Amino acid sequence: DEQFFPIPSYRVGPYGANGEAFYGGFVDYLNYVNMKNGGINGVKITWEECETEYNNAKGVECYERLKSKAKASAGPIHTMSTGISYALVDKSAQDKLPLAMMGYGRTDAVDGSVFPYAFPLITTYQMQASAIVKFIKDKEKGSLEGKKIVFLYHDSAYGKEPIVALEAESRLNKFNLVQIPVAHPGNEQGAQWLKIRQEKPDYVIFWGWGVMNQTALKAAQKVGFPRDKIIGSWWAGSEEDTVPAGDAAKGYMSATWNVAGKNVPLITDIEKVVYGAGQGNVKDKSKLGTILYNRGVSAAVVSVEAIYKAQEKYGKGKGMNGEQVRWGLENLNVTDARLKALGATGLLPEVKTSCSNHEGSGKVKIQQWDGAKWVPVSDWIEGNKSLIHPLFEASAKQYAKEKGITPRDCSKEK
Amino acid sequence: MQFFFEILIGGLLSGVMYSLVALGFVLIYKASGVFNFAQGAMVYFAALSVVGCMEKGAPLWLALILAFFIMLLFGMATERFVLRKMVNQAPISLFMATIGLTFFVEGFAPLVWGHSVRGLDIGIVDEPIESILDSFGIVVSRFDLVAALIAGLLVTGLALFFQYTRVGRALRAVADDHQAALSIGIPLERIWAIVWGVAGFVALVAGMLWGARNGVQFALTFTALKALPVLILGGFTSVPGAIVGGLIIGASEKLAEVYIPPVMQSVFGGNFGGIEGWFPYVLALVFLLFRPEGLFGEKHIDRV
Amino acid sequence: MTAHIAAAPGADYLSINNIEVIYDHVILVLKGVSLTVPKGKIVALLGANGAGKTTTLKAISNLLHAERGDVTKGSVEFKGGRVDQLTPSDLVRQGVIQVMEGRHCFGHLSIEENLLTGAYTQSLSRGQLNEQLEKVYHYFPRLKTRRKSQAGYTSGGEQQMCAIGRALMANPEMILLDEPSMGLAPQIVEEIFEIVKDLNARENVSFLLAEQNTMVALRYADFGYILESGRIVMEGAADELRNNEDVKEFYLGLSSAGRKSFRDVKHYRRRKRWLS
Amino acid sequence: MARQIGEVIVDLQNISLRFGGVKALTDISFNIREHEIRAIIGPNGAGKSSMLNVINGVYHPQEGKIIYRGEERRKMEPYEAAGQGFARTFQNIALFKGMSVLDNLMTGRNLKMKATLVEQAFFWGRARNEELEHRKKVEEVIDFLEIQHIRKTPVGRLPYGLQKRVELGRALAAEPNLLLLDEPMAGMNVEEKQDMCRFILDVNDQFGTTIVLIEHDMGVVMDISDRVVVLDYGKKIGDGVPDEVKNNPEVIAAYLGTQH
Amino acid sequence: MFYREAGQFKTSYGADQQILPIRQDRIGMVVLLAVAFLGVPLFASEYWFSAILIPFLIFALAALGLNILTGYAGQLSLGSAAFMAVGAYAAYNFQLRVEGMPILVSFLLGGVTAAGVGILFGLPSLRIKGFYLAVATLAAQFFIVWCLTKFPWLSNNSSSGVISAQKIIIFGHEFSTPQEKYLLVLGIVVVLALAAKNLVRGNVGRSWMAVRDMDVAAEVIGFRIMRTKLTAFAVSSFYCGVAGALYAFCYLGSVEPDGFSLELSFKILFMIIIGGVGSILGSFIGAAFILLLPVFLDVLLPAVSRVLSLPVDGASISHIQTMIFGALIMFFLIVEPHGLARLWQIAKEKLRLWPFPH
Ligand SMILES: Nc1ncnc2c1ncn2[C@@H]1O[C@H](COP(=O)(O)OP(=O)(O)OP(=O)(O)O)[C@@H](O)[C@H]1O
Ligand SMILES: Nc1ncnc2c1ncn2[C@@H]1O[C@H](COP(=O)(O)OP(=O)(O)OP(=O)(O)O)[C@@H](O)[C@H]1O
Ligand SMILES: CC(C)C[C@H](N)C(=O)O
Ligand SMILES: [Mg+2]
Ligand SMILES: [Mg+2]
Repeated sequence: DEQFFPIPSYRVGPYGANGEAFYGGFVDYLNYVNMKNGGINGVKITWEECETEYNNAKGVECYERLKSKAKASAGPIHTMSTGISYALVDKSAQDKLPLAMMGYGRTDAVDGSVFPYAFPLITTYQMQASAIVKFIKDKEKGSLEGKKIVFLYHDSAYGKEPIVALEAESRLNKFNLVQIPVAHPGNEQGAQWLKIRQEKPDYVIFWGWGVMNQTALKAAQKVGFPRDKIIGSWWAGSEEDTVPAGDAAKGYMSATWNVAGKNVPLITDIEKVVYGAGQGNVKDKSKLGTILYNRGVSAAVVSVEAIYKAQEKYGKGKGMNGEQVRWGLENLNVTDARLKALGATGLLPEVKTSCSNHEGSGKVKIQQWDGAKWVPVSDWIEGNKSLIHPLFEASAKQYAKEKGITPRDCSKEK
Repeated sequence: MQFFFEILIGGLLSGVMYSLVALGFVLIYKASGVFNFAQGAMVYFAALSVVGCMEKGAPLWLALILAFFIMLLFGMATERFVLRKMVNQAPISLFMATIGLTFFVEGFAPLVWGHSVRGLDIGIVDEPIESILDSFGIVVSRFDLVAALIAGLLVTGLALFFQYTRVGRALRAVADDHQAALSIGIPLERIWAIVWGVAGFVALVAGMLWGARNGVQFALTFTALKALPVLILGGFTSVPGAIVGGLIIGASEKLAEVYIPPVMQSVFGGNFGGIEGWFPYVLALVFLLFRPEGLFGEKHIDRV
Repeated sequence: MTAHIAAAPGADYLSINNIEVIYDHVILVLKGVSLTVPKGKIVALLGANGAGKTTTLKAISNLLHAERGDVTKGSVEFKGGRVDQLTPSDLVRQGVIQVMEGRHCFGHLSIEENLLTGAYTQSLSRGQLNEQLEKVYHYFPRLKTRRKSQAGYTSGGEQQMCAIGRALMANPEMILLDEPSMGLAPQIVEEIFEIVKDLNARENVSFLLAEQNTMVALRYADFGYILESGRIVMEGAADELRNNEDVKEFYLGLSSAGRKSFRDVKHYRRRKRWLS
Repeated sequence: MARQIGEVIVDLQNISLRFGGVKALTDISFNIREHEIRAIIGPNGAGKSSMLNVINGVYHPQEGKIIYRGEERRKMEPYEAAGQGFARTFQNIALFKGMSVLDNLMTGRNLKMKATLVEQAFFWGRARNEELEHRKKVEEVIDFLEIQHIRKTPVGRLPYGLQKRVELGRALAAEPNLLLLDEPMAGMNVEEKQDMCRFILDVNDQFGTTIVLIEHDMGVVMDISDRVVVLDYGKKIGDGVPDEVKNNPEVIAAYLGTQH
Repeated sequence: MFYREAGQFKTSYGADQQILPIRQDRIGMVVLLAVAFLGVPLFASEYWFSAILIPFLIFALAALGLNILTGYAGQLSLGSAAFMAVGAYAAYNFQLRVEGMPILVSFLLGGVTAAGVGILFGLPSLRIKGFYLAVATLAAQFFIVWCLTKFPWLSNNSSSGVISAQKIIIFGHEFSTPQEKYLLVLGIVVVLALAAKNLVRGNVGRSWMAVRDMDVAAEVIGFRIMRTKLTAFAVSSFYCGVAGALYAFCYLGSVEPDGFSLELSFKILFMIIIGGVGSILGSFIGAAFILLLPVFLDVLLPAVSRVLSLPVDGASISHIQTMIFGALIMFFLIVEPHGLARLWQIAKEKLRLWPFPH
């Protein structure tokens, strides 16, 4: 038997460099499982990539193409694009293919009763925003009252997702929130940073992607805004963002749900096993151990774990189809012990999902760029669940109404 | 008020960065009537070539020279394999061909030089000049000043070249009528190779500065989008127009970004930032209504 | 058809041998045209609209490619060497220049700049350039008064002069003139042909001119060819042609009864065809 | 002669036209009578084409009046002139290069077509009837000019002379009452000119169309026009019947030269 | 069978003015339509429907719209995607806000709204020409997309500006399978293509082409430039708008403003250039070409590299694809600047003369 992974990936275009690292790690891990364990309980993993260029229409086209091959067995689909995943949410549910959105996509899809096939695993933009606020609050000795925080964001679905959460937080913590959008692609931020300079905020929460990130750091330097007061989202916190910014990036912080570096045993093992055999997916080996590479590996780890889980229920040594994998994803329980067994301790947080919680963790770390590498500066921080969860539950309800979906009753799921 | 000036100066200086890219467009348009959409891709290619050479161990100056030759070669190849075969075609076909070229370069450049995002250090830090900051409280970046200086030099040189040299004149003739230019013995092939070479050089300068500013990566191709409104505002055929257009666009878009959204917000509610993306275009459009050929562009001649 | 003119000694200067031209891969326009221009002579190429005169000239100057036309058969020789594979600019350097039908001035350049571009191949000093310019202005005083105007805004006739003047700037040995008289006032037509004659006599420039104005053309030319539907149907010394009855009737509008008024011509009269 | 030359329909009074520093026309007055063939001659750059452009509203003179059928005409745009029955041809052929001969001629009839966009989209009702009815009219023009064989050819592919003829056809298709022709015979040989003259005379004769003609071939002008106006450097230097003009010394000096 | 018209005589102008005057062509068209409506639904796979055929038809429609503006009326535009966006959002809002609005009427109104916006952005074309206009249309492109993100009402206050299209129900029947959607799109596209063909061969079409080829002459003949250009903008935007609505409802299902990017506008422009500027058929051929080429390369390149066992990584393959795509575009422009439709026409002309070469 085989376990097929449809992979709509991107390695060219404006975000190609990021995609390359992420999908490189993803594919390397699949390869690693094949080489090291001979597959998932003996089921060989196969996959096919399709270039989306981070473009929605192309993403759909790829999905349709890959879908026909994913009849018999299908691993979770990672699009690594909020836009594409939005376009696929309905389709994938119809086709009974699980759609993973690890750290992006619709926040309200956490509500598995409305979105049975969509999995914003580990954590979502809104929880992340809340976690960042919590981190700042801790730094400010427990109170944000009267502080000013600028939210500088990519003016797209991605950048706008956390706004509700931040607004709720600002009401709760009584800080002053100033929202400043940046038009795509964000290679010019002169005005925004001069405005920030004028506003003199205590912190800048930064939701950038691609070239917008380097530009922001450079522009901050240009107006003399301290970098260690900027906290980026996890898509604004990779080597791809900081290295090109050079000195300007030093001290900059960002959230992440996976750590960087090769000191995770799993990463070194992949290097040994996969690259040792000349089967590595990325050409530029220096990408190994970078944030996005490791994130790709974590995404693959969770995906593979879901298939193990599914096999437990539906039969070991068999290829799992979309429905079965969906069940696996919904009943994940990746404990620290399991992570340790995989050699992935600390790479990602524990994940435990259920019908009503497709997120499974909601924890992030904050890391800081020391001029050469990312160093974690906090432990796993969990966002304010009681504040955030009602927000997206309401949104999910509205969605269900609009679409005429009758939510599943999660208490009946086992 | 101080804030206003800060924005204004910042805008003017970033406008210069747009001008640099616009200049490449103007060159090719003026000399061949081709609207070269690939200019942005050329900026990317040039910048990649520089960092590529540096990664292979060349010092900056050598990398620049090497990149220059690469761009020259690229220009010649473009002429040889594309333009030469499209002499006397409709402008729109040529335009499309340059979009094809854009794709080609966007695939080719990273294939050769790799596509990870890299920094480019040309030794000028992008920090506020202390003395100005202290005495006026205004942020002026050293880097931007240097860029402005370079742009100024380029513009002066090119403007003189076009107006007063034999080749410059021939270039303008070619833009008017390919076939007639051929008929009187202007060697289109060579002329185009020269222009594309020069445009490559301009792209290199732009790529170097933009690359140093934002990192060398695919997004450099988007610089073209910033240059287009500059281009129509200044006039497709005017070298000085590129610089003046750049200044106007740069300054006004920054001012607009800062001052318009609050106004709109008070009318409609909601957050209206990010108008930088379209403002230059709308500004240029409104401008064109009064001067359809841009500030300094040549008037379109149509007679019966 | 292949009969050559008893050319002056010194043999053929420019010769076209049996060329065939196809536009757009499908439209066959020239069906085997051969002609020669001896050195220092003026040869007229006559024929009705669409006969292929322009095409013939463009085939010589290699401007066809720019119109998606192709010489599919035959060859063109100049001074004994084949020139069909040269670029137009190389040909200009060798001394052959074409004045295109329909003027084609550079609209955005001033008249003077237009003329200066004509000297592109010549690498002249400032002084020589001015001398050259003066020569052209001497021939076309009207151009001098409009020297600073953008060519696009000058009148049709002025543009025609500009185009011819521009070609003269290249100091050519052989000029391919396509319908020089079109749109020009009568006395200018005479002037232009006088200039042709003058250049021919004084500087030994050879001419191949395509003309509709048969009367004038045959008066100034040494030889003539008549082209119809892509084939040469008649050739001979100019005065011979001028006295040929058919030519008289169909190209000169003269019948045995002398010139007929345009008012009296009947429209059912149809042209006699030599070939069909 | 069957046709009767009638009243003055267009009267141009003291027209002056400048382009920046260039004076194209200076204080020119002349008139055009119904049913006549009126020629305008003069050296190159004299302002002949500009005169036509003034008449049909492409240029607006800085000074002077245009009286049309007894009333002073306000500043009007070319399409309004077309609405009044002015049609013209151009010195540098201005055909619609991308269209077939038939379509070019059909454009001549646009002012008479009334079908709405939606009707046309479904080729239904009025649209269909109109198309067929006007096609019939256009076919008459085609027959008249003897261009049946090239009906469907894109005009860009036609030789120059035929293009000129098609352009005339386009003007005729509009059934104008004033036809302005700018060098319709340039670049034609004698035989073709004869044909063209025939067409012009027939139009004038059969439909009574008034014609203003610019032409450099003196044979043609002298043979077919009723009255000739002569311009030189933007000024009028002669006006009258052909024989008068031919013998006017000023005209001979400025334009005709000695040969004629 | 010979491709000849010999023996087919036209006895009326009506017959001569048919869209397809040659009998063989008419037969061909009937067969083609029969295959499209009956054959394809029987045999095509789901992948073909939703990844190839539906987008092909929708893009062909958008290309048709752009072709009307650029190819027929000569106004180069880089803003077609924005007009698609207007169509999509308008149709969505009509469905959302008007109780019981039939979906087809929504599509139509989407088109009409786009036409209105098109007229607005077409106004500058009265003074601005050529590439200046092209760049100026970018103002429409960026401005419209920005508006859609900035006025949340338009996307029913969805926090991210993304809209999910409503169900398609016509006379109580829900069009939910790709096959049904395909038939719906096909029907609409066929009707609109026919209408476009009628327009361009009628008086409006001639007015467009006249203004394109020589605006001064057109005005002298009596066309009013302003009205002509604005009609072209309106009709063109209408087509793009309907295409946009179909794009949202029948293809993607949910769209965000950023999806209607400049890139999409370019893609549509490519289609008409490659297919043939000023040709209805060209819009279809172009759309097919531009859509299928990447798919084809996607499948081909990895296969080739496998066969030759070249060690190319995924990124390189993607880069090579982009290169080939660009190179092919240049290649086609060099071979035939008038597009594939022209090649097809030349082929037909040759066929007519066959077996004689000229
Ligand atoms: N670019 C072209 N594409 C297709 N056909 C062409 C092209 N140029 C010319 N032809 C055709 O070739 C034939 C000869 O044209 P050519 O211009 O050589 O004639 P000519 O003798 O110069 O006529 P004229 O006196 O009108 O200038 C004509 O029938 C014309 O339709
Ligand atoms: N739009 C314009 N802008 C500037 N100058 C113009 C314009 N139109 C005409 N002129 C000038 O006005 C003068 C008269 O031009 P016009 O075209 O009327 O001459 P013409 O008598 O028709 O000459 P030809 O016989 O050569 O066609 C010329 O000197 C011309 O340069
Ligand atoms: C990598 C991506 C998922 C981040 C991106 N900006 C998005 O959310 O669409
Ligand atoms: Mg000719
Ligand atoms: Mg004139």
